[in-house]
Order: sequence, then structure tokens, then C-alpha cells
Amino acid sequence: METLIAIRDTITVQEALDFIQSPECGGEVIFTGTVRNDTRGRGVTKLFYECYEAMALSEMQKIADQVQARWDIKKLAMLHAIGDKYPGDIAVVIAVASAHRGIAFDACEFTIDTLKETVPIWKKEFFTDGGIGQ
Amino acid sequence: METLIAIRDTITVQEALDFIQSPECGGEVIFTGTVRNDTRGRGVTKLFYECYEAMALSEMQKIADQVQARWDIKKLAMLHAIGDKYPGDIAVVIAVASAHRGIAFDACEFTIDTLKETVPIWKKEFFTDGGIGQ
Amino acid sequence: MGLLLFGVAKDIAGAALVGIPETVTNVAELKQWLYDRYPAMQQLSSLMVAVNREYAGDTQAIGAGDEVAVIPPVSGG
Amino acid sequence: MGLLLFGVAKDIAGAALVGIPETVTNVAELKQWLYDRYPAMQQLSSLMVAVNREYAGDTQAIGAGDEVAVIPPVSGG
Repeated sequence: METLIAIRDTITVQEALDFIQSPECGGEVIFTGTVRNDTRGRGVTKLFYECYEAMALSEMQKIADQVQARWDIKKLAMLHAIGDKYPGDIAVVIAVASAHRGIAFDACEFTIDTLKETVPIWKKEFFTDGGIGQ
Repeated sequence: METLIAIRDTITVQEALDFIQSPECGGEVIFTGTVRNDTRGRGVTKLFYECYEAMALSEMQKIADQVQARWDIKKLAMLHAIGDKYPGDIAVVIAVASAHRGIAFDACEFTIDTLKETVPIWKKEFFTDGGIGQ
Repeated sequence: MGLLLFGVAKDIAGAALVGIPETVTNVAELKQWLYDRYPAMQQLSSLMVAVNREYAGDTQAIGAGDEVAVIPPVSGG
Repeated sequence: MGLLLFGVAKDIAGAALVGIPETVTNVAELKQWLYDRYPAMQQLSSLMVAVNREYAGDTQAIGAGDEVAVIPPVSGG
């Protein structure tokens, strides 16, 4: 399995698509997490993401290792943005390519679910009412 | 739910992404089906897709209606290409946006699985050995 | 009455549109007529018929004015 | 020995890096020292400690030369 793991100020869906593109693969599943304009009914101005970068990259690699052990996935891109992000901005992209689609769905969902549980990245929410949440 | 359904010579992931983009949605799941360079170990030169267009569009709309009935999905794009397609070309794109990611995965996988079962589209495979399969 | 053919069914018949006799009045009769005329269609893993762009069961009547199509196993995606 | 703090733990401590006393020799003692010094950390739904960039259990020893970090509930994605 080829893997692209990155944490950067700005990420794009296109770079993930470009990375996973391969004539050997018939099914690609992509998850994108974008900043919503509300959280539980409260208007959101922006999010601020920070990370413990060295450990976050290490935990992302562990997820990739688990994906490789469990499924016959050819390519996996795992990108996370940090810094100020506004509604509509992309915060995370997971892209998976495999010869067959069922396992691509499973691996993509596993990757984003596990990333949200284990990777040391934190967001702070800035609300339109002036409040700040964590 | 807003829906984009199309059958065309050429489709792009970007038009599906543009359609489903919304600041109200936090999770987008995209499936792309691309032409592989082999089928069961046999080299593929190209695929040719044809459809019964009026019925195919009607069956795609039925899938969208089922998605709307089952899940709280905000946007659904369902695009299929027809004509000659070469390895690496995109044949189908399903893109789903919702406020939460779990149902976006479920709805996207349901949509592609059902499309492959019910929508009257056919592919002919042209192999590198000169053979043709259907 | 005309019959639309797609995919491998079109290749077997050698035509995208064929005429069907007036003695065919429902889907079951249409399938039997197809199997008799084009024995290779019996080899298909399934053969569906659509009437007016909807999948139709064997008992559904068909007549002049209906848009009737043969749907061999689909393979989109 | 220095301790890295992130997210809400950093905000509670008011610092991204604090010194920890030499009497703290393992993860359990570190957590107790944090709870004593920053009672607000007791309100967090979880408080993990990483030693050398790996999640660490309560019995893991820590000492000079280790990279030690407080990991409040993560919220990426």
C-alpha cells in the first residue's frame, strides 16, 4: 500500500485524488470533513485546529498500518489541515483506492473514525455569539 | 435533499464536489469508479458504456428517492459516463453530503450498490488480447 | 409493436429495435417469443423486460402504444 | 523535566510547556500532580499522557530525557 500522510495549513481534495489515482484500482472512496456553519444550533465563525505534530503523524501512520494489515488497499491518502478554518473550508481528507469498492468504503470509514479517536489534533470553536468552545 | 443526476460523455469529480459543497454539511463521502487496466487478470484496452437513457435517469431518481426516505442527506450527486472509456477514466461518481459522516458513508455505498443492480447501463469490455466481453 | 434491445440482447438480435407480433400480449409471452426466436438469450443470467421505462413482471400486459425494452443483466458503475 | 500541554490542557495551565518536579516518576504520579496543581483538569472527560509520542499507561516510568505530553480529549477531523 502506498500512503500519503500530511498535516498542513491548507489541504485540497485534488491532491488526494491525484495521489490515489491508479489504473489498477477500480474503486475510490473519499471522505472530506468541512467546517460547518453551526454546532448544535449555535452559529460558528471559525474553527482553530492545532496538533502535536510529531505524535499526530506517528498516530496517522499507525492507522495506515492497520488499514494495510486488514484490507487489500492500494493507496491511502490522509490529510489534515491546521490553523484557522472557516465554514466551507476543508479540515480533513481521507482517500482510499482499491480494486473493489466494498473494502474501500470500510477502510475509509475506519480511517476517519480512528483518526477522530486517536490522533492528537484539537479544535477550538469560535461562535457567532462570541463564545469559544473546545 | 438536493439532487444532481446526469448521464454524459464526460463527468468530473469536481462538478460533483462543487454541487454537494455546503457550509451546513460537515461530512462528504465520494465514490468514484474508474476504468481498471485489467479484469480478472486479463488486460483491458477500453470499456464502452451504453444506456437506456430515459429509464436509467428514472431509476437513478428512484435511488435518490430511497436515499431521501432513509437518511438525512442534504445533497446527492449521481453521475455516470457513457461511450468509450480508457483505463484511468472515471465511469461513475456518487457524492453525498450530510451534517454527520456515518450516514454519508451508508448512503453513498447504498447508492452505488443499487445503481449497479438496477440502472440500465451496460459495459462492453475490450481486452488487450483482442477479445470482447459483456 | 416495436421492442428496444440493449447490451448483449442487442448483439444477439443484431438490432436495437425489432418488431414483435400482435400475438404477444404480456411480458411472459414476450420472453417466450424472444427465447424461441433468439435461443442464445436463454443463456443470459437474467432477462428483464421494461414497459414504459419500468421493470415489469411476467403478467403485465403490453400492447400498441407501450414502450417495451429488453434489459439484459446491467453492468454500470 | 518539561511537560508539553495541548488544547484545553494548555489553556487551563496557561502555558504550552511547564516544568514537572523530580518527585514525579511515572504517569500516575504525573496525573495526580496535574490534578493537584490544576484542579480544572479533573473536569476533563479524559486525560491521556504520551511518553515519547506514544500513549502511555499509568505505570509507565518517566524521567529526564523523555518527551512527555498531556493529551486532553482529541477533536480532529
